[in-house]
Amino acid sequence: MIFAYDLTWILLLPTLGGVLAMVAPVRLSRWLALAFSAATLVLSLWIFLRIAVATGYHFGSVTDPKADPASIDVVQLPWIQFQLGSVAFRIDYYLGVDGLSLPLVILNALLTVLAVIGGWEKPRVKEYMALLLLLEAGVMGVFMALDLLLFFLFWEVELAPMFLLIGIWGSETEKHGMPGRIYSAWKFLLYTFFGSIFMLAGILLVYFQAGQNTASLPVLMQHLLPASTGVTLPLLGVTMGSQLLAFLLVFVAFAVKIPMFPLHTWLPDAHTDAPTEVSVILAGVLLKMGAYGLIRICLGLFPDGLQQFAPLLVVLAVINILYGAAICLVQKDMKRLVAYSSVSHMGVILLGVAAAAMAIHTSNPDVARFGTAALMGATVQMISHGLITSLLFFCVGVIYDRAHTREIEIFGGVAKRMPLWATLFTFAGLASLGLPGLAGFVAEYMVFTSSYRIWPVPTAIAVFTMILTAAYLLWMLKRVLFGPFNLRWNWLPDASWREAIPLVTLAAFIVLVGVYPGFLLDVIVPALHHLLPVATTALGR
Amino acid sequence: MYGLYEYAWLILAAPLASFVVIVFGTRMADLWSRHHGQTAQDYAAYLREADPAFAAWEATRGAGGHAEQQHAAQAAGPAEGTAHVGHGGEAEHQEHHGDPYDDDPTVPYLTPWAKLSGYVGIVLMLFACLYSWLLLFASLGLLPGTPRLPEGGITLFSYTWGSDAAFQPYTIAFHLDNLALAMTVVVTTVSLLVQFYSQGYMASSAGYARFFAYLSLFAFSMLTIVFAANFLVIFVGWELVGLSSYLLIGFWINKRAKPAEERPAPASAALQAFVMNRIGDVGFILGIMILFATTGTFDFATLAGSGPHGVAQAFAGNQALLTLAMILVFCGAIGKSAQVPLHTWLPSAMEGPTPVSALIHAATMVAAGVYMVARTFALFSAAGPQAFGVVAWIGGITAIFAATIGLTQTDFKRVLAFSTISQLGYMFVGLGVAGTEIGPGAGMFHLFTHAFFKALLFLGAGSVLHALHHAMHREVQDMRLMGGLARFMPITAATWLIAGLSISGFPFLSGFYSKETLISLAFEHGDYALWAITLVTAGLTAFYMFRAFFLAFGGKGGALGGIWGGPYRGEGTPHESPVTMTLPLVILAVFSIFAGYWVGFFQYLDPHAPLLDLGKLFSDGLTWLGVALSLLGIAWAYVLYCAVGWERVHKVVEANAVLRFFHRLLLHRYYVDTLYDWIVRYVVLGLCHVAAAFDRFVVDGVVNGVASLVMELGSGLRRAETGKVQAYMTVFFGGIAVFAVVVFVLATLR
Amino acid sequence: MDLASLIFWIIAVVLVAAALVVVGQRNIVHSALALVVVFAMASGIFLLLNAEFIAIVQILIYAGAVTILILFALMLTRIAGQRVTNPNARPLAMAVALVVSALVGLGIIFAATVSQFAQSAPAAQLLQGTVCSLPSNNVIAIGQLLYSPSCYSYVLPFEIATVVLLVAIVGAIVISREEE
Amino acid sequence: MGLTLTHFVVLGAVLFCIGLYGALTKRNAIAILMSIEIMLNAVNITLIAFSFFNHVKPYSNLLTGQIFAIFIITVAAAEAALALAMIIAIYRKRQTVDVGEIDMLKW
Repeated sequence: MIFAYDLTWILLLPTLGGVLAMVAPVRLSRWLALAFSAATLVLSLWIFLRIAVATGYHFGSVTDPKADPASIDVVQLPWIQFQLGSVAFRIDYYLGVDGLSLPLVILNALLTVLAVIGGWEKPRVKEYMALLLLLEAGVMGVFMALDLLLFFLFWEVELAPMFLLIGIWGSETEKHGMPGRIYSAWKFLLYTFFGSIFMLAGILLVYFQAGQNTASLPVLMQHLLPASTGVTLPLLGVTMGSQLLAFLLVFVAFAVKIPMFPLHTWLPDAHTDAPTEVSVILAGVLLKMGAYGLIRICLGLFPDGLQQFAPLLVVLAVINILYGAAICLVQKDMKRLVAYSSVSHMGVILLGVAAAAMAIHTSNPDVARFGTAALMGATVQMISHGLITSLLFFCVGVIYDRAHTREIEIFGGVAKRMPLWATLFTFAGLASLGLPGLAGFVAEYMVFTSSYRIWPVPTAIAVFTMILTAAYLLWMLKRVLFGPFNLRWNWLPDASWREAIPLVTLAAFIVLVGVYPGFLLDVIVPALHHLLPVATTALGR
Repeated sequence: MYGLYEYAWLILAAPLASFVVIVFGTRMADLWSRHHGQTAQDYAAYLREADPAFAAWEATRGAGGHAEQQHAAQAAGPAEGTAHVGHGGEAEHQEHHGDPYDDDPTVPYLTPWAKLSGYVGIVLMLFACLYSWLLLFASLGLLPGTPRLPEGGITLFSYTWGSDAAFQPYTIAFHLDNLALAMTVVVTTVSLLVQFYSQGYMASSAGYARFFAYLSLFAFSMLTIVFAANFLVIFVGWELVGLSSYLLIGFWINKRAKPAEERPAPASAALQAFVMNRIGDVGFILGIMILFATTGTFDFATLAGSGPHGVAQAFAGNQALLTLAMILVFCGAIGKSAQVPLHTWLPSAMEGPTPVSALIHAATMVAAGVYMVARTFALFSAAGPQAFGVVAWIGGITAIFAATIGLTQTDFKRVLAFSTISQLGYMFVGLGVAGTEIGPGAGMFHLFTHAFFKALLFLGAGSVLHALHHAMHREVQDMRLMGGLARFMPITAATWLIAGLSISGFPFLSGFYSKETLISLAFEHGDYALWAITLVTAGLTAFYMFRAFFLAFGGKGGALGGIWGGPYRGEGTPHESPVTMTLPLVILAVFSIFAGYWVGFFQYLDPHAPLLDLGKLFSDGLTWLGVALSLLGIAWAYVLYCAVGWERVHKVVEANAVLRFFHRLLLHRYYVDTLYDWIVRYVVLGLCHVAAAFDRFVVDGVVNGVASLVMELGSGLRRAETGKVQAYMTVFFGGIAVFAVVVFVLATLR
Repeated sequence: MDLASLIFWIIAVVLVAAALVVVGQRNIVHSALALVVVFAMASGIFLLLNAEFIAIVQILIYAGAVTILILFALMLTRIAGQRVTNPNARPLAMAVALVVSALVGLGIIFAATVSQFAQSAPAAQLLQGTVCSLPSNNVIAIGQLLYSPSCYSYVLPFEIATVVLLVAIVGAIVISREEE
Repeated sequence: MGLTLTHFVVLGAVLFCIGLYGALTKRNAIAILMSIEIMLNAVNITLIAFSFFNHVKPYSNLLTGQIFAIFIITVAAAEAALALAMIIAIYRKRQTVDVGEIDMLKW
């Protein structure tokens, strides 16, 4: 029975909550949304605790057939099966969580709860809550799906609520002759669709080339596509390894979502025009979908393709990191600045993955160890960026709700009137610039120090982002919070308790991950070890 | 066995605990009581009385100038306080639309919670200080029943970032040895004295609790560096002291820039400090990356060891790379210790409260670079001689560079800032020229003595500024508005004189031992150019220190030929500071005199190093050459500023073209700040603008271009949709006809 | 040439001529009158094909009812001072229409005469065959086909057609009713 | 030679063409309606002719063609009524029956 699995309920609870929030009266609808999102969070935490207790904090990998069943949580039921001539088709209802996806599931549940609290006083609150919860369900599906076609389904499901959330509650600033919310919503939708087309083609290519009559990720990982023999592209006449081709097709979708350099311009627009809580979800979990797909699917299914592409990937990563940071330095809008800082920070993930890609088939144990560490750093960066950028967006949202502007220059010395908010905003900025003891440092330090062994020159160049990051974040903080007080803002009240809840919660998590990353790393590591099967022995000593 | 030492982590934990207690406990209570307690009304009443501008402003708000009436009550009790007794530069304020209470917010009285914050910080720091002194005595073998520390030190505690094997290098580990202990003593002692002193200095500051929280955070971060067992932890501490420095420089968050005095706003100075440090840190982390990539470990002991992960073995045959790595690591020290290309942040950092300047920007944090080089001394030794060469030469150049700038500055604190930069240069010379047989002792010895007398100089300066602030009701740092202060504040003047003599290398004071040792080391090392530089710098140091002393405390016509007192050029009547401020001065003066008599210092740090040979020091003619140069500097300062008077000196300089040129050059700090400003504004930001434009017009332009192309195509094609049914019908039947023709043709052909 | 052929050719020529008048006349009332001729001649063709019932229906509905309707509509939509009441489209459009309709017509004729489809055996037999005998009066047969309640009849479509007619009547009233 | 199905089919085709031409070129909506009636008649002729000449087993002797013609006439009558009503309604609104001016069916 499908309802007997807790993973089903992780999908169902937000969906149900969304529907109920939609039909319930307004006053009840917020509480319903809060209750259902909180229930989802509790359920995901319960899964976490159950596995942790049952196995003594040893999390498995869902793609590993030899994994201890207690260390993962999987549900697999047949869903769609049909035969069309010689073509057999099969899609399974195949969900699973392991050390790689569970933190992201929890992060998603947490951020949704915070977003519900943050959006408590939105206009048209019923629809808002409903869409937020449906969005949560879609993203949950992406993180849990283990059937590629199911993955694709959820990848698309998430789009609709996001499109509406940006399009309805977004900002009215005119862009290209239409309200910004419309422009940005369409841009977001079209970009993602653009990627999705390629991803579907790639998934179908894998499905038919592998000939396993299933799109199940663990099965396909046992039957990788040939790396050397390949397909000849029609019209172009170019022959390439079918694994590389499939990788490139699927990668386009992830590159859009991450977002990677030439495909990133939807992000600043979407962030600037989305309402605060939607920006939070967008930066906190939607970008992670791309990174998660890159690690789970590209690294798992196309190791050779990824390796062949790695030299280009590392170049793109460095461009992402430095280019994003350089653009931040001249932004006039706080939210846009944070958005571009996301571009920069997500580049770190690309760098880590590019380093890990070189460690896949290496016979050099050194390279293998450093590659593993870089991949772990990249994974931690997913979580820490989710926490930190969400905090930054919440902070910007607080001032935007009061002042109705996010322009950096017209503030000044606001810390005087809003000490609590200023403290948290500064905290967020410092976390984002990679201050030790906070989450961002752990990830960036691991990625930079490890990937240097594999990509010395690109990493050495990328490290200069440390200067730029510090410069743009602190410069923004200086212009907004410190310096001569602009009397115009004398009326500003400090953050209210309701606004402070998300801020403080996220700050606490950031400190926790920064000071003792072990509790997170120990969860993630086994899944990554399965992806990089080279035996990793102790580094150093 | 090492029970007493094992608990040394308490020294680290104490400031962290006080930070947490203040931030989440007493400061919260302080804020809350000021917002909601009885004080809120008192406070508004006080403001109305103290400053007519506030009352006027409140009246306009009451008249409904703003829609946000409900916030009016809050305006009366803002968090950081609003009142400020007086402020300079009225005209400058008129240009801005800010409120007039920005500069240095004061409160009528401190709440009990604020006071409690201070006591928490001081008590916990007192504990840390006493404990570190206890450990110091124990490690010297003076404590019966407790053994000395083993040569490699002991690990206090450690945990890895993850239980997986891959995380083993990523270990947070703290480690205690003699080097760390010597530094700990300096840090905790100066911290304690500065915190004690701050009770008086910050007595009316609105951010009293916040200040103590930051000081505790700083002490914790600095001790993290000190106890670091590997590059990861030292980098953590490195960044955290950067953070506390940032927070403390920008402590007066709303204070304005003072263009007339070339003083930036504290917020800008803080930003500059952090970013400048980050530039050095990039080099630092690049060096760490090279070391880690080659050896696979961050651990100092492992790196220095002879195992497969030690640099000796890992870099075998590739010493050039190790040299490069160490030079890059030294970049971190350049940034943190304000050495030459990255020195501009330290003078700006003087915008922070003076106790902060004493603690962070003179005694401890800026010396972290020196400490770090000392800590990694074995790695520098393993690298090529160029590594030490770079250290020594950067130090030497910085020493004379900053000393020359110090000659002309008129800002009291800024003279001390350049003096600090110059002295840090000395320390690097000491590290660079020492060689493996002496070890890091020489540089660290100067760090040790310098910490006390430089802290004293700054705290004395703070005492002066405090007095002048009360006398003139505005912030005065310009020495031209001082003079003859020795009459008003004898304790400050006397202790300052001791410190000044000490830093000038006056015989038998602590500075004499550490500095003359350095200079003679440079000579022995055969680096005669460096030796000459350090020698000249010693003379310059003596000159500008006494220039400052005579300008501030003495003057033409004072007692003792102008040394003690003279004409006071400011307004009002300054008074000696309260005992909370003078007591630390006296204690530090004692240290400034006697710290140099620890002759076993070199050996304490490195058991293989020789004792400091006092006999050789006294008998060596070169030593006395240095002393003579210093005395010459002092004498020359006396001639110019006590016998001639600064106004006439100034006239002479202005009259002579060559002197005027050099005076301008030095006064504007060789225009390095201007150059950096230009680079940032036009090169860096220019490139960023180019990137942003590229993003907007090329990357996004292509996307939008494709979109509008499709749109154009669509709107072109929709012209086909005429709305005329007949047209549709024509096309429909035309299609049928064409289809029919095609079918027939195909059928016929078949 | 037998009598049937003679009648066929006379009717066909008149029919085509009347149709051309309908299309070509610039006065729309003349067109409408020519349309009556078209309907009547078509009815003659139906008689020739032994479809007496349809021929009668044709006269009743088309020549009678529909023509009257058209004439009423013409009356109601007259535009004062307009001399050319049945204007043509622009010459280019007319040329295109000519080509298109000629192609369609030629296509049908080609298909029915010389194309391979017309040459195939059953089609050739059908197309080239002569008149076969049917019961001269097939009204009864049609009646049985339309109304008999057996399984092989058109009762249901017939009933639907009546509903369609009803809807059309109501719809026509609703649409053309003047708004208050 | 007697009459064959071809005669009637060709007659129907010619008539259809004329109707089509009229429907494509006339600008008066009523004239278009009349042209369409011609086309419907052409189709009726073809249908009845097929019904008459159909002696190919097993479809011979069936009156299906005639039945179809009846339905076509029925629908044509309904169509004429509705179309004319619409033309009148449009005329009331826009004072024209020129289809060139009735071009609301676009974007």
